[in-house]
Amino acid sequence: MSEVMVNPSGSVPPPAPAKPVERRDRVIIRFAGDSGDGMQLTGDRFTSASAIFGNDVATLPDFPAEIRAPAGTLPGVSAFQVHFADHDILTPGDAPDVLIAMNPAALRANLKDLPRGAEIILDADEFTPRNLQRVGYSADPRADESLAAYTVRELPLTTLTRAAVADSGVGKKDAARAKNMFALGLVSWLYSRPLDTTRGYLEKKFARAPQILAANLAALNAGYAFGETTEDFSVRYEVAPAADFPAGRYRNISGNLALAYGLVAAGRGCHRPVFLGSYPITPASDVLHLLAGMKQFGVTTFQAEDEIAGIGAALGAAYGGAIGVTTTSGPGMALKSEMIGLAVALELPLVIVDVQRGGPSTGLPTKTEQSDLMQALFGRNGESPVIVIAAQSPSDCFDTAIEAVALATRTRTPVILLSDGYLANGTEPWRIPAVADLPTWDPGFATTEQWQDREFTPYSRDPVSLARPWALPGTPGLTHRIGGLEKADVTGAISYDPANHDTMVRLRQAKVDAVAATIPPLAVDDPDGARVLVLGWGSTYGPIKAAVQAVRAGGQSVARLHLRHLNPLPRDLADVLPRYDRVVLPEMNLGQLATIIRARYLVDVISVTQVRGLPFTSGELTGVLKDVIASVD
Amino acid sequence: MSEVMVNPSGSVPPPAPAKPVERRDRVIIRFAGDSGDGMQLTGDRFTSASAIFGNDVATLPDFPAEIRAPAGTLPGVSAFQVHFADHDILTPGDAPDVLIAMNPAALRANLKDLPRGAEIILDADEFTPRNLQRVGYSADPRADESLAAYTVRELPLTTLTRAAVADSGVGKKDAARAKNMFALGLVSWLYSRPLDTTRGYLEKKFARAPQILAANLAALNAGYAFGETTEDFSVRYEVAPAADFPAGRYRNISGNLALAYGLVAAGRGCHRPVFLGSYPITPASDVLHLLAGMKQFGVTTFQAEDEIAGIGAALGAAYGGAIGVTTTSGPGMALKSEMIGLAVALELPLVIVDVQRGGPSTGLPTKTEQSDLMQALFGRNGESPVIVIAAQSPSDCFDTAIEAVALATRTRTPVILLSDGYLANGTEPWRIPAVADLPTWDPGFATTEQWQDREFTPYSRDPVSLARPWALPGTPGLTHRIGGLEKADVTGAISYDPANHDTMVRLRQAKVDAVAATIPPLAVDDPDGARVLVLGWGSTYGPIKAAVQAVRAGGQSVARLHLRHLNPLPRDLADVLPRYDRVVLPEMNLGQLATIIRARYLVDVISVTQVRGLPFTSGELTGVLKDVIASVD
Amino acid sequence: MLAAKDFKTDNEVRWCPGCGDYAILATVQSFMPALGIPRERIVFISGIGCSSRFPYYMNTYGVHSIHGRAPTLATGLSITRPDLSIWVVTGDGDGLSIGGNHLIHALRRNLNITILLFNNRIYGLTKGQYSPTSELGKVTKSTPLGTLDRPLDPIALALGANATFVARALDSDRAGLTEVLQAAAQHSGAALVEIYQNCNIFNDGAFDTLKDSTTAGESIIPLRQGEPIVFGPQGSQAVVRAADGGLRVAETAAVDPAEIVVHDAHRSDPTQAFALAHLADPHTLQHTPIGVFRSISAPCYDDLARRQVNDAVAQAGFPETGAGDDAFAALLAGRDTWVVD
Amino acid sequence: MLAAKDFKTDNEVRWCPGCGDYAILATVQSFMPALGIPRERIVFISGIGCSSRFPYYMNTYGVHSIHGRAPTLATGLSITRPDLSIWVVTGDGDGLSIGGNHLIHALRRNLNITILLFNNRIYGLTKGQYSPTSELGKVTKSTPLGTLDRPLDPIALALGANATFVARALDSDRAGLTEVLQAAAQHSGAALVEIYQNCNIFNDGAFDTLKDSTTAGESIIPLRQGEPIVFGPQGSQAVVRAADGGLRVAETAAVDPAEIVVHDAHRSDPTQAFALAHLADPHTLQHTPIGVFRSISAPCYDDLARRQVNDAVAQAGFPETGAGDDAFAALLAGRDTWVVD
Ligand SMILES: Cc1ncc(C[n+]2csc(CCOP(=O)(O)OP(=O)(O)O)c2C)c(N)n1
Ligand SMILES: Cc1ncc(C[n+]2csc(CCOP(=O)(O)OP(=O)(O)O)c2C)c(N)n1
Ligand code: SF4
Ligand code: SF4
Ligand SMILES: [Mg+2]
Ligand SMILES: [Mg+2]
Repeated sequence: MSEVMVNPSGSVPPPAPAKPVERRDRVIIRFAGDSGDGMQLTGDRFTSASAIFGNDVATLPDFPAEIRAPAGTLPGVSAFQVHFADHDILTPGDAPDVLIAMNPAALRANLKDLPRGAEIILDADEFTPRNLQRVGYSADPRADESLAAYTVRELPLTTLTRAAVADSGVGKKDAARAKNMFALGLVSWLYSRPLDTTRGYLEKKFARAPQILAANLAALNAGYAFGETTEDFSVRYEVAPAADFPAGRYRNISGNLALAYGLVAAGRGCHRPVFLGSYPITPASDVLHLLAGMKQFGVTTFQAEDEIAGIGAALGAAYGGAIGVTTTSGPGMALKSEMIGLAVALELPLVIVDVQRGGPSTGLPTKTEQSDLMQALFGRNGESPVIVIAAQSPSDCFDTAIEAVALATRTRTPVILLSDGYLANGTEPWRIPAVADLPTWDPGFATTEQWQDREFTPYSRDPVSLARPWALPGTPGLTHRIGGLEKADVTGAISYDPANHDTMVRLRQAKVDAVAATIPPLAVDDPDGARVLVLGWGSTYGPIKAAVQAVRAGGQSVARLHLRHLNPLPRDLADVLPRYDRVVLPEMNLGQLATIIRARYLVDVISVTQVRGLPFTSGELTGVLKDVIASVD
Repeated sequence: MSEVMVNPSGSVPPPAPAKPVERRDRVIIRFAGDSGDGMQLTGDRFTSASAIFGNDVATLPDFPAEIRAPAGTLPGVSAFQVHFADHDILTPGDAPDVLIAMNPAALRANLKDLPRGAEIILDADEFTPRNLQRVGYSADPRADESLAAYTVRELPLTTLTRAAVADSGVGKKDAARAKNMFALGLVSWLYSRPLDTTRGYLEKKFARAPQILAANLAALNAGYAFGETTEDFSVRYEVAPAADFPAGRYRNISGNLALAYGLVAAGRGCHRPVFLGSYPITPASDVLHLLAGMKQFGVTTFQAEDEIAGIGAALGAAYGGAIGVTTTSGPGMALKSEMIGLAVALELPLVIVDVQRGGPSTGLPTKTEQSDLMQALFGRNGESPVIVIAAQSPSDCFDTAIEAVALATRTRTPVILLSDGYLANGTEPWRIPAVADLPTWDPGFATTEQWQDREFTPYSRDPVSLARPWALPGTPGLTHRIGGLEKADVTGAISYDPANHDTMVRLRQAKVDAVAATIPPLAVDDPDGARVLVLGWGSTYGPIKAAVQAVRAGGQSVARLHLRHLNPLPRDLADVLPRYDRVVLPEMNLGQLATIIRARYLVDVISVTQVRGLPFTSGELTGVLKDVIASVD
Repeated sequence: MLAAKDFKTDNEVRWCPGCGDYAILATVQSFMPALGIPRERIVFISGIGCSSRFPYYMNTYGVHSIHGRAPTLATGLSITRPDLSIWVVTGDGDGLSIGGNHLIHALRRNLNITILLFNNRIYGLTKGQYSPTSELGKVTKSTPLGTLDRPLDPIALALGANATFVARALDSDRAGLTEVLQAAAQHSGAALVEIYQNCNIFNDGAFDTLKDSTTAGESIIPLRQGEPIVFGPQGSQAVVRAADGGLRVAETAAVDPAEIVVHDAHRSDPTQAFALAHLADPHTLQHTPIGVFRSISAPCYDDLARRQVNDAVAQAGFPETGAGDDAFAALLAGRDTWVVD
Repeated sequence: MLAAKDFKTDNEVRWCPGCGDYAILATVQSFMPALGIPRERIVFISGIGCSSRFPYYMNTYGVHSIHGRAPTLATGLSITRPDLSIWVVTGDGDGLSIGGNHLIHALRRNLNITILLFNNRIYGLTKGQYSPTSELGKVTKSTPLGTLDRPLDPIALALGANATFVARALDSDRAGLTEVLQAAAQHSGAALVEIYQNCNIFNDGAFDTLKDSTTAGESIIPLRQGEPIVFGPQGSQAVVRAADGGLRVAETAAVDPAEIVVHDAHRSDPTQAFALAHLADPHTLQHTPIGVFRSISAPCYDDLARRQVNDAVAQAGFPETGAGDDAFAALLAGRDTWVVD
């Protein structure tokens, strides 16, 4: 361990680095520590700085299901991976180039993901015999061969931080808690990241706690200075801003935030208030929290007594003419089944957001999965078709939310929007749309005038969309009764007539199928006439696209198609699929969309599945694609 | 109208009929009247008499969703169709040969189902202008050409009954209420049915109301005598006992009753008490009612506060070592989704009975449908495989119930048993099994002894079935904790490990798939190497088999295969399907099993669907099969 | 001015002849004009059950939803549509068995809705199973040897959930029911009205004690705001405070008139209303209070929720004018942005 | 003889350091040996929430079920397994929000189970949303401008549902909690024990008033069977009956000792227990009664259910001996049979 000089002042680090700078086109860093170590914040700040610097970024937070698992234990490890690059990237990266391990637990939990040659920065202060033993290390891994394959930087982070913040006046505990900022400063130096956005962030956050602010700023600066000064680091790196972004103003955004924004935009789009009826559940709760803070945009949020009440209230609000939305995750989705069925029978617009997580049952609440597709399609009694669409990236949640509301209001049919834990919490840069460019439409309520010459028939239909009239209570002349019993075609009166039931079942299906006619033509990404098509949906977008790029970079051809519309499927899919010798379909489930595609098109889809609660790595997909390509050659 | 002599005495009708007797091989009678007219009872008694007489019988009750719709209205019509024959029949018949219409509503509601030449017996007393107008007859159908295609017998049934029961001492209202017995007596004469079982039945039922008994007996006898005497009927018919029944003691049985018996037999089979946790819902409620009356066989029934509590209690009981069962229908099934997911995660035996009805939502509560298959397979969050089996006929519910319990206890996995409204209420003769021949098995609980040398691992597995140990609370040494979070393989401890999750998801799937190895080889009914296979599941068994017989009777070949196991599918299905040029799959839904078969085997199944809330007629299926056969010729 | 007949629909009423639901329907229809609200601004929302068919027979807006969940739809509607008069119709099974949780939460939130709970102490629509209000030991289709569950009293439960308006009425008592409906409709917040309703098919005569003129007087304790609680022939019986603070019934003649409890539904402590509820014998219906048990004023969830939103909207201006688009643009941009040219 | 440590499991306890759940766990573990029941005959069943992780830490049988549904599993188990001691652990969200209906029905059925409801007035596991017991106006993640729902009081709700045993205790008060656990365990039938529990991450200090030695004396009203209800320093405060029959707090010195209400949890009328529950101010926790509010004896659903079955079995003899096979054969045959040879 080298002696170091710490610069505890809040001054800006020397602008011209004294050490040589090497260029990298992309870097993957994983911050890992105790749940209480602030790793999510650290990662988030590093990401922001990188994004503002102009890199493309993608992130993967990975935190325990416990609120605060006991310090220093394996289950208590919280990690945040950020991938930043000078070019368009699509995933948070397969394997970290650098691991920041704030304690032995963080090292142990993450080591298996590190490729040989990776760099490890660890807090040596935490490698006490007790801590090591707590996570099952019988011997200090630093002492044996365990870490031989890596470049290890052992730094007394806690000691260094304490020293750095000594003057700030905070107590011992708060001093130690600033060590994430020391680490952030150090890594910022190492990758030539600016510190100013983080400083601004801290100033705002701790505006009312000047001592803690001082400590955090001191730690941040000290970390930066430490990098510059210590002999541990002989070189620093630089990742140039990405050039391939379309012009515009950007921000970094998570899927849940984009979803919340999208719902607000949709309410604005059709001039209706948004009503969210929801019950907290990981990883969907943040949408509730975020929308609860957007009341100024006419959004009402209602935390219901359970999931059924949440969707019931949303349906009641939709009946009254609001944009009724409910948000949940898998188990909550199961509880909503019966009410979704009612919405199908009532033929009212309703948006159901399922932020999927690992299942079955309570499963893996904080992990990601795509395993609710079948539930979304079929999880109700009777023939109960709904529209199902899926977002493909964090920022895409914005557009998908708008589309979900538009489809629901136009067809007067429930729409299920599938997101997942990875999209919800992962982030990426987003080109902020101009508000004036956002879509607007008319919800087209039934009016007294339209019906003044004839009896109102709540189950008559638009000839093209097959949508029924949406007649709001309060509209004179249109009083009517609807319910979950089968209804007579056109009049909506209760009907037990056999032929009518058959007609109505097929009409509801036809109405959903008719949406296919409104889906834009598929844009297959196939620059050079490949023989293998890789098909995807939802959050596999990034890993698949990255794998396709890797395959192409290797000189091979592969086509790519990502589906947003899962029910109904796009009409031209029937034309696309037969063009290829092989269709590969990676999913984070046991092959749910593959089942649908096989059934529908009788194509012998190669279903590639993993259910690890984590996104595919682009590396594994690259391997799979290469194998399939080889098999057709 | 002829003058008639009514014989009000309780004496047996003349044994040797004075009128000529014609032979018929099969007859279909539909009794139709007001909900309050006792048509279900009348039909049931006629069926019993026919069955005891030795005919094969099949029945289709069809009653309104309302408890008592206002008398004389179309929605208030209750009907009961019985098909009886001198040979093996499979359905309640496509179209009635005879309609007994107790009022204009019954006539109007049922006329459309009558083939030309059918006989109509109607209560002329009820054809008042007011009653006619009430059901929308602007003119008396007896007066215009409406009934020209039929043989109509207009009888003053009410008057005749009143006269017949005049001496019994009952009031006017009770007198008129006996007219169903008059009609039964008349039809019994017409088809040469014995009256004694009905007499016995009435004597038991009205043991404590001697006047009502007298009235009913008088009406019954009078109806019989009336047939013999009146000139309206010049001929009577006879349907000989069926010869093609295997030897044994028989009874008539409905699906719900057979299901209840099957559950009792299963409890006996593995020497465990049966616990039913249920919430009333049509058409499943009778299983609850029936089992509530079988406490002497160690059965406990618990009417819960809702469907979730019903299945939750069943799961709790299963955890404690009872045979946990829950019964419901579509909407209740939707509510149980989340708890089924827990049972999947806990890996405990549980039997979930879904007596399907018309959907979506509340749908058509009293009608039949097969539209919950997808919900059974996929209606839960995450990858949540369960075993799914379906009963094919009323009496088959007995065997299916036993198999469901056996599979659940052996695999420690939830089993969904699909029945439907048609099976539940329909009846057929059942060869009563000898109790000694019923299967028995050992539930194989984990014991202290088995584990005395090692730590108990609740998620270790049987190498063949992959079932985990079923360790009951109360067993010393095996204390353990289970739950809905993902569990570590073998130990069952909570595990968030990615690779473990993937392993466990696949293990649960493999365990269910492993059941396929225990399914007996498929018995395809294909006597002469047909090119077309008709595949079925559930209650389409009867109509399909009848259609196949009709096709073969017409000299054409068609193969038939009926599936009981829907998840997993039998292994040899993969061999069977490719042998045929065409596979036809009729379903009372929009093609749910067809989707699965297509996905699994990439066979271009011809999906034949109807969603009318009624079984297929064998006639329509015969037509479909002939068309398909023609297309391959 | 509307009349009762204006609230009738073309739908044929499909309850069993003689069902108590008819009487309730007639009373509600004849009460409706007094509301002074146009038909199109009235909404009836129900669950599933015989009682829940009610909306089909009201010429207003109506939703026949799913079993037990009517209060949830009413919640969303009441929060977003203050211009409507929202009525929930439920049964003892719908509202207290499967839907018990939604009921208590709607009550504690004090939403602007009126809940009519038709209590026939049986499941009618599913043909005669017992319900949470069925008396102990009742023999029904699902309990051939008698029920084992101690019944719930909807009044006591509602008070336990801190409901602001709780009342009870009888299907056949048109005047009394109308009075209670009136009070419930005037109440700001959630009102629960339990209506004893005869199911003449599966539980006939369940409330005969309260209807038969020879027994009604001694069985019913009429609750009249501000009046001493006396009942029976010539007010021969009275409700007085027991030594232990509870309530008991005594001969009016035998007690000091000052001891007779004066009914006050407006007191904020629900204890007295709770005590009144417990005077009734669930088995014999002896001493069943009829009328308004509790009626207090408290803020309504929906009013407060709208106020939060409206205040926020007023500050930001969105979206009717379009003026909020700047604010929305600022929201979308958030804190950290960068520009790519 | 078992000791507290025998009830510890190998599972690492994963609550936040400082969480009140630790104290409850320690108390329960040390209380368990007093039950005198072997570990394998004890079952803990929970729903979902921080509190619901409890079973993992008890070396007994245990099920961590799904959100709000623990009472349903306990119901099936208690009916079929009278030999077990069944404990339900739930939270204010799990037990009163999503699971409110199962809770009231389990209580009214009076099943032989003990329900521990950890009330931290917040959703812990999902990171800080308000719960049905959160005080009005509370700012949480889902209510940035404050909650609008009037809170539920689990004690009042349970009494409204006719619960036979209702008590309240404090996480940090080992002796008091132990005493209440003891009473609950001895109670035949369903016992609800509300335990105020500090969530030091999302609702820290929620019960400090009741714990801080400077305020506890004046805030807590200890309930002791058969004793006059006095509290505060030297019993300076007392609970007396108000003129209107309700309860109020008075200076002990200023009232006639005979006026002071004597606590009797055994009275069959729940009114007094209900009145006690309403002494507490939900916002400030002033005058919070702690101890057993109600404890009455009533038949238990599960006992009655088993009796119905056992009586029927005893008459018919089935299935252990096989003697019942004749009866079963008769059942299968029914009334109308015929023979085909
Ligand atoms: C989810 C669900 N479960 C069960 C049913 C069946 N069901 C319909 S109404 C009803 C009970 C009705 O009782 P109640 O609410 O008292 O109404 P009543 O018919 O007595 O007026 C039941 C169990 C259903 N329709 N949906
Ligand atoms: C069906 C379902 N809905 C929602 C959730 C998410 N969830 C888990 S625990 C919880 C609330 C926990 O609150 P509480 O019962 O008070 O327990 P605490 O964590 O405070 O101990 C919620 C909403 C879930 N797991 N399942
Ligand atoms: S079953 Fe009972 S409650 Fe239902 S309509 Fe008939 S009488 Fe009324
Ligand atoms: S979040 Fe709160 S309740 Fe949950 S473990 Fe942490 S301190 Fe305890
Ligand atoms: Mg009822
Ligand atoms: Mg809580």
